[in-house]
Amino acid sequence: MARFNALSLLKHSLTGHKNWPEQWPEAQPRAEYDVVIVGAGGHGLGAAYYLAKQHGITNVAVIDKGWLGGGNTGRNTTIIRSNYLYDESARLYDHSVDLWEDLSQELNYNVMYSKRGVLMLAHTVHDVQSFKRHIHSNRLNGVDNRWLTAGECKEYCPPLNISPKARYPVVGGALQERAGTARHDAVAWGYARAAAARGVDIIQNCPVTAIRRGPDGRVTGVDTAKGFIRAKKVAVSAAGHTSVVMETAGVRLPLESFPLQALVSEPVKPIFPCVAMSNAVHAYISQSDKGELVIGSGTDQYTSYSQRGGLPLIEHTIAAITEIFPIFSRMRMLRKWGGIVDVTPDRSPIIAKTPVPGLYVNCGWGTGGFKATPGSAHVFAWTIARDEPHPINAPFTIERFRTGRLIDEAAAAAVAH
Amino acid sequence: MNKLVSSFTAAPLPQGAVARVSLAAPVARLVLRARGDLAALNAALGVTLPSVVGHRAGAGEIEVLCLGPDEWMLHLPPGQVGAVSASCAALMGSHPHSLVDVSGREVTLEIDGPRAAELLTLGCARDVEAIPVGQGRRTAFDNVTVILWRDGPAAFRLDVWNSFAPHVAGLLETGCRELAAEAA
Amino acid sequence: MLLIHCPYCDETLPEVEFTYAGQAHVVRAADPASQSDEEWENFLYIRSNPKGPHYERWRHLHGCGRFFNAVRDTISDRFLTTYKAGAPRPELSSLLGDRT
Amino acid sequence: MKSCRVPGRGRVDASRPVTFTFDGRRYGGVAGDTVASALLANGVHLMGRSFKYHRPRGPVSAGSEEPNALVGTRRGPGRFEPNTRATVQEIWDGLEVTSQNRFPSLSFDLGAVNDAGYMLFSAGFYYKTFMWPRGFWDKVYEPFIRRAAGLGASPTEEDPDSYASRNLHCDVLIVGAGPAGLAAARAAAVEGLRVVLVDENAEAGGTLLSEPHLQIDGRPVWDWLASELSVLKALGVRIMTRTTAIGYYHQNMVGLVEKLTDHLPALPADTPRERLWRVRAGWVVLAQGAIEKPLVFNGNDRPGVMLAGAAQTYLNRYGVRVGDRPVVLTSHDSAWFAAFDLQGAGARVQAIVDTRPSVREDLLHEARALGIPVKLGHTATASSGRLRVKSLRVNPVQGGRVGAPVTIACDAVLMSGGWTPSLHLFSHTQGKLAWDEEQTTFLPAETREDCVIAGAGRGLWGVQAALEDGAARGRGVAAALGKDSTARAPRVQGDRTGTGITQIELPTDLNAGRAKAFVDYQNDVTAKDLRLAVREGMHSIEHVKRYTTNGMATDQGKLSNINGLNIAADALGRPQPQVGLTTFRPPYTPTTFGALANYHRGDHFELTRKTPIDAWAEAQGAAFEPVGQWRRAWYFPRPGEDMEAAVRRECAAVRGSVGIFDASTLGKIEVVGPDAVTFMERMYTNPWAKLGVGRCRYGLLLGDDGFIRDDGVIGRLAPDRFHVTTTTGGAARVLNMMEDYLQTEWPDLNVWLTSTTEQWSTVALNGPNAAKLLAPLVEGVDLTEEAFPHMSCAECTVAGLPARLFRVSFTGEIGFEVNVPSPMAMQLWERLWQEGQRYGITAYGTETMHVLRAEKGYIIVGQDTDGTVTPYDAGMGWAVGKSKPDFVGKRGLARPDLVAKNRRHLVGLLTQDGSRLEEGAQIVFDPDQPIPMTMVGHVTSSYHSEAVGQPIALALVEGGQDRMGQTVHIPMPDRTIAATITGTVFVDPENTRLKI
Ligand SMILES: Cc1cc2nc3c(=O)[nH]c(=O)nc-3n(C[C@H](O)[C@H](O)[C@H](O)COP(=O)(O)OP(=O)(O)OC[C@H]3O[C@@H](n4cnc5c(N)ncnc54)[C@H](O)[C@@H]3O)c2cc1C
Ligand SMILES: NC(=O)c1ccc[n+]([C@@H]2O[C@H](COP(=O)([O-])OP(=O)(O)OC[C@H]3O[C@@H](n4cnc5c(N)ncnc54)[C@H](O)[C@@H]3O)[C@@H](O)[C@H]2O)c1
Ligand SMILES: Cc1cc2nc3c(=O)[nH]c(=O)nc-3n(C[C@H](O)[C@H](O)[C@H](O)COP(=O)(O)O)c2cc1C
Ligand SMILES: [Zn+2]
Repeated sequence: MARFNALSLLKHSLTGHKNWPEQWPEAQPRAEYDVVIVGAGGHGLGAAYYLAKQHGITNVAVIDKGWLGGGNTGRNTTIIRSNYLYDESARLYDHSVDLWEDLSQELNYNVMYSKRGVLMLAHTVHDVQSFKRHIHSNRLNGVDNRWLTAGECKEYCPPLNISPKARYPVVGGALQERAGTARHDAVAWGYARAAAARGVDIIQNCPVTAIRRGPDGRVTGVDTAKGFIRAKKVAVSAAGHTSVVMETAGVRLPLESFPLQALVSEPVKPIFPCVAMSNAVHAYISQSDKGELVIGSGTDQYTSYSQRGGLPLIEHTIAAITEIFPIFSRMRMLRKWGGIVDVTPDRSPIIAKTPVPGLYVNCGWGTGGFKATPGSAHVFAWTIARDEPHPINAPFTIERFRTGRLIDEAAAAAVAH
Repeated sequence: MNKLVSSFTAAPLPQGAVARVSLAAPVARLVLRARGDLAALNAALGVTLPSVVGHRAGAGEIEVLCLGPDEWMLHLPPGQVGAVSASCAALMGSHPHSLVDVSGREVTLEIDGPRAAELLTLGCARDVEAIPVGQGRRTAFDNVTVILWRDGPAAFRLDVWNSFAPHVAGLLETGCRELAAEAA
Repeated sequence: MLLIHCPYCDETLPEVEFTYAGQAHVVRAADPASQSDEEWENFLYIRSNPKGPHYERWRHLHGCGRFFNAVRDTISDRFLTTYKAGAPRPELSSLLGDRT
Repeated sequence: MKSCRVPGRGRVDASRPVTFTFDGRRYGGVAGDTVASALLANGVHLMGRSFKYHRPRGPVSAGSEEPNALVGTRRGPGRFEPNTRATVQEIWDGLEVTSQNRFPSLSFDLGAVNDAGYMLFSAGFYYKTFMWPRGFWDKVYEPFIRRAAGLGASPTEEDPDSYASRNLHCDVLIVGAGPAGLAAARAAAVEGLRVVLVDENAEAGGTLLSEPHLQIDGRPVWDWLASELSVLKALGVRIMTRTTAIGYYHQNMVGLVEKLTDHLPALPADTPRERLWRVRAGWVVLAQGAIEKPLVFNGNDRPGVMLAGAAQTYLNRYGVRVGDRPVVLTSHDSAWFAAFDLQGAGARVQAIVDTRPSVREDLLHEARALGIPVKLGHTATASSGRLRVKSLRVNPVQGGRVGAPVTIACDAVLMSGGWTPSLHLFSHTQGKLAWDEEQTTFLPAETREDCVIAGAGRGLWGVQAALEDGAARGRGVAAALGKDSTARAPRVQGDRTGTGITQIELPTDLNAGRAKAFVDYQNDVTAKDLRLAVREGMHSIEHVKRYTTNGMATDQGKLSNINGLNIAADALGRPQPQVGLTTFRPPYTPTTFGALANYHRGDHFELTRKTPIDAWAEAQGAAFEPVGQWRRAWYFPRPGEDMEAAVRRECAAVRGSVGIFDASTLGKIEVVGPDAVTFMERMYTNPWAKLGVGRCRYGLLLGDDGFIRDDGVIGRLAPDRFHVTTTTGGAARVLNMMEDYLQTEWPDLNVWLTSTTEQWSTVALNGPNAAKLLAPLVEGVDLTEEAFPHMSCAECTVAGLPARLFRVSFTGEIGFEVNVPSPMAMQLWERLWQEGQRYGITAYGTETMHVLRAEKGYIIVGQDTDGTVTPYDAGMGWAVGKSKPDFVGKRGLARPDLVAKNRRHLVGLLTQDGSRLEEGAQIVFDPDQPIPMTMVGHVTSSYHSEAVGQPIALALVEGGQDRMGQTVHIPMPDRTIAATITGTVFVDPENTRLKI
């Protein structure tokens, strides 16, 4: 892998950038792999990278129906944080944040992890109770998260309206300083490049149409638009499409797929220093390094694979943003888009073996799996390689829905992203 | 925005040349639920319950709107509630139904003027013009459930629960002012 | 914003009058006590989530208040049909027409 | 100042001068001008700076597709907006315009050093660097990158303007009022079809406004246009100008934004700045026209280089000659007409440079006749001029070889690379595109929506063709709606049609690797960047877009997408249809947040529900708290009291004498019918069959997963009638859940549900004197322990008002809830208040209610439970009817984890040092363990208790019910607090105080 650094950039600029190598080759499928990963999002590409790097398994293909990173990895609002309530979640997401810290160097690709702080706004007594519960739990779990008064919130995030007369007055907030954002596309590209450099095949524009199983029930490979590909193990991280893919192996999951919309404003000079989230009104906002305000919305009410989304939801999201940040009323929306997110009943992911031998699944990230990309990919690779979960993902089983042992972050606090 | 808080004192409402909003006089309201053969209930009420959602019927001072396949809203003079309730109650054994007095639950706003229908488009996503005169619908006005009665081409009534009325009236007031400015 | 035909009101109306109510024809067993943990898990959580025609429920919340069933294509979001609760589940072939 | 206004040309009103400022300097324009046309009329081309390299830029277009001429506009305090397209903003007296993304000034900008470092800042350069030294990212690199962000500056003040919205239903919506749209409107406006015609421009007409030489039906085009518009109005067509169709949503819902005041010198009263229209149309006709493509060559971005069609529009519509000595550079016939028009308006066109080796004879003929030099088979390889183009370097191309250059001095370059249909809204429908090899462009193909495309939007050339196509589409749509339309298109004279070829970057004799041939002007994406992206493995057009940011600027690729595609396809060696376009998404042009939020601001952002007592509480100075949509009186501070003091006093008053509380927000559902009891048995955990008429019972509602969802007291008013109460926040949810089970699972039950939340307002009286106060006012019930014991209910008269009286207590004191019809609630309240004076009656709020109930161990669903708590966890196994065959949640409760040992149980906590715990604080058994600690629960409720004499708390603790008396620890940041586990009832466990 050709190194990326300032010197190489300078060197190439002298030759008109004519000699940069491809970041990943356009691979065609081979007949057989040790592991086939379905879905070249951050999670799938990351798992391939860690399989190769940490488990020495390099005969791996990552197969995507479209272009790599074109799923939710390429369309999310990039909020990264780990201040989750339950021990299981805190461990998983904090593991991920640990990996984020060094990801650019690890991959030799600047993913621009920006620790600008995530501020979650409290508007009611109930919010305060819930956020304090998170803060105390995080502290005892070694996860940073602290309480700010309304005044401190304003100081941290000057565009904030903290008038007590607001319909949803800000009464305080929970701040995780090491939280922030990253360049979403760079995460997919960085993992793809680093995985490809270790021998992983990345096969794009190749929908997986079925998972095949042998007479003993074990997976034997995948049917794809480019033919059958034999595989000793198949790992699915197809986000919104997971149910569709898993159904072909006879595995039914507790998932529903919903459209989730996001939007950006026209770019402006730096005005918004952090990430702010208000679950009470469903508004998530940060400013990208290019200058757009990046704004997240809620899911549409019905399941869908259409990536289209409705206007009323956008109206509501924008109303929420202008309610909390009234100075943005004259800003303009530049573009809105949608992704398809797979949601579990407890809003926590599944990273696990399945009842089918040789078949693994990483799904159910709903509206908030970008932040988990490195951590989840890392433990998923472990699970695939060793055929047993890493201690961090051991609680995120499929069985929990049968026993009732949910990891119900949603019920605990109605917190998204 | 505090105007209609207790909802029962007629507050000044917008009076524009093109659309007006006013508070209707109090009326008794009963929600009737029943299914199957309605003949006995019709007889007890003295009015034939319409069976198509959105259709209305009236007899004497009773006005009925069919809200759902087994649901009707009755408007009647407050003095008649006792008698109507009693005659229905007598049928409970033979004709199971539910009659609930909700007279105090909501208020009625009257909306008229040449651009009354357009005023309603501020909050109604459905095609208001398409509701035939003499019919009514339960619908949503800016996400608030309301019952909309169409009394004439440019005359409507809107039943709104008390606590939602200030919001609805506030939007209508804004709309009246906008329409007046547009017409000017 | 979708347009939805309410089979009770017999009108096609904007989505804002309706609420989505999940997959249809998920039957709650007559005798839940007889259900295994797996069966109860299926009832509570396991959903078909298809890409394509989906049997689902809606409620005409701001209208007649009825829950009803629908078949909607989750790729296009188009409704193939809506029908009253309790009505038999329409065959897909009858909805999609002859595609040969 | 130099004037480039051409007398007698254009539709602007020369007799109405308008003055505005640009970067503080005053300029004159005339009514009808945009900022761009007015500045151009003053000879000013330099209007902006590009994003990355800060290159000086002028307008390249005359419409909403403009990427370069973005400015800030201001109208006094609070009314500033960045990134306004100068080509769209109309001028008015006093408008303040400022340039952006420059320091210290537009003509001298320090940021332009980036331009010098051009070779370093190649596509995606930031992914390759800024990684070392490791610690520099946070401190040095990122702050540096972030400072470079953005174009204009964000507004910093609250917006004083208002915004509006309406819904609109029509049979036919036509987007675009050019010839195609006008003709479609005429054809569709038959037999009462409701037709709406919208155009983003200040006036309808589209291209017709730029083609004054035409004759239609024998009349000068503008006369025809005026009369056609009045005919359409007379036919009932709703014509909306300054109205942009921003997005095409499901099932023919189209969002429009109408600009109402941005063009006015004075703001009219009661008029919103913008209005969002949600249009639902039976059919949609997209007649959006086509957008001209720039040519991609080294130096194609200097001020003065603009689209030929734009120059024509500036001349013919605004009466402005954009250059005295223009060069026309084209690969398409249409630019020749621009050359002719400018020449005819007094310009001296220096040359028409066409990349094609041959062109139509009539064009050559006319050029010759007008004395315009022509260079066929030429390329452009460079331009010069810093703040305005000074010359164009052109070379002949023969057999693919670029010959010797000549330099043509000029003051404008008018370019055309051909046209591309406006596919944006069509693409929003997820409609399929088809590649048209002849025009080398995508054309609209299939869509699932009821939508047709007319005119230039589907690749048709010429006004006649547009009119005919519009009329045909209009007739088709009318036919689809069951109407017969016979409208025919009028005849056009003087129509100028043309063809052309598509170019990728123009061939050059210079080092292509160093060329600044821009594809996306605003984002400074060059052809070289696109090729680099492909070379680096970005083989999907979506990757190319994201790696280079091509098409991601505020024009959303209107000018750059098709050029970008052609270049990428060339680099990939694949045909364009295999490469494909990136997705167009809403909005069509950037849309203000204000319009999208419209009415939902301030009080209307989310409505606030208030009870009939609310005004009284407000008058008393109550503090309020939001609960769901409601606002409730939180506490009633007296002068000088803080919350704690007020609550302490209110608590004492209730326990000491009597308190009055507004409980009107409680949800209420009337359950009526012969099967009412069966229904209640199935919904709630509790048994109901044996509950006598006139009695009430606490009910617990679970989900089918076994977890607590809601609770409330339920009274049986008659064998077949229950008065159910729910939590304030749960009312709608519970009713929905009940309807769901009733309609879906048990449709055979003869029972009906009616919400009576707002029928009844509820006034609660609690305290040892409650019965004494109330008894004299009650008729029909004897308020004695024997006749009306705790948990009784009755219909009666209170203070002369019809009432439903419940004897219940959420405080542990003798308690009554008096329900009266809402209109009478204030009357009741005032009477009780007056009668209560002799007992020192005290109004209390939700906080006191919370304290008093916690002292009795009553839970608040949502505070002491959180969606993971079962009745057994909450210590309420007593409320579960174990012998019932089924109820909602029964099976769920039997799942393995819900019957597991060591679940978290609700218990009481008393701190050993008497300090008050913080709600949400976490609990551990072993305080000395390292982090991460093993947590075993958390504090759910915590208050100072006047009655207990120390703070009390409720908490969920692992196995808590088996740990009575044990010590747990609550580690806080500064210290660890020890607490003893107790039962949940802190006051009067025997309930002696409930007795009258
Ligand atoms: C609008 C939006 C905002 C969000 N905001 C945030 C946020 O702020 N913070 C956060 O942490 N998370 C956020 N998320 C969630 C986050 O984006 C996802 O959880 C995460 O990116 C999932 O990554 P993934 O790799 O699992 O899935 P994806 O990136 O979606 O990758 C799955 C891949 O599988 C491929 N695939 C599917 N089916 C097949 C098939 N049959 N054959 C082959 N390939 C297939 C898809 O093409 C896709 O590329 C947001 C999501 C959206 C949509
Ligand atoms: N086929 C071609 O490539 C081509 C190229 C250039 C010009 N033309 C000429 O264009 C004319 C065709 O007329 P036409 O009616 O098809 O197009 P037109 O350009 O005359 O009219 C389209 C109108 O739609 C408006 N519009 C576009 N998007 C909009 C939106 N989202 N919301 C509101 N308004 C919007 C435009 O501002 C314009 O006023 C003929 O004169 C033809 O010669 C054709
Ligand atoms: C964090 C983030 C920032 C974005 N910024 C821009 C932007 O500045 N301009 C733009 O046109 N699109 C921007 N997009 C949106 C993408 O163009 C695109 O809409 C998104 O990746 C979804 O892909 P699709 O619209 O092609 O389906 C951004 C997306 C994300 C996730
Ligand atoms: Zn209905």
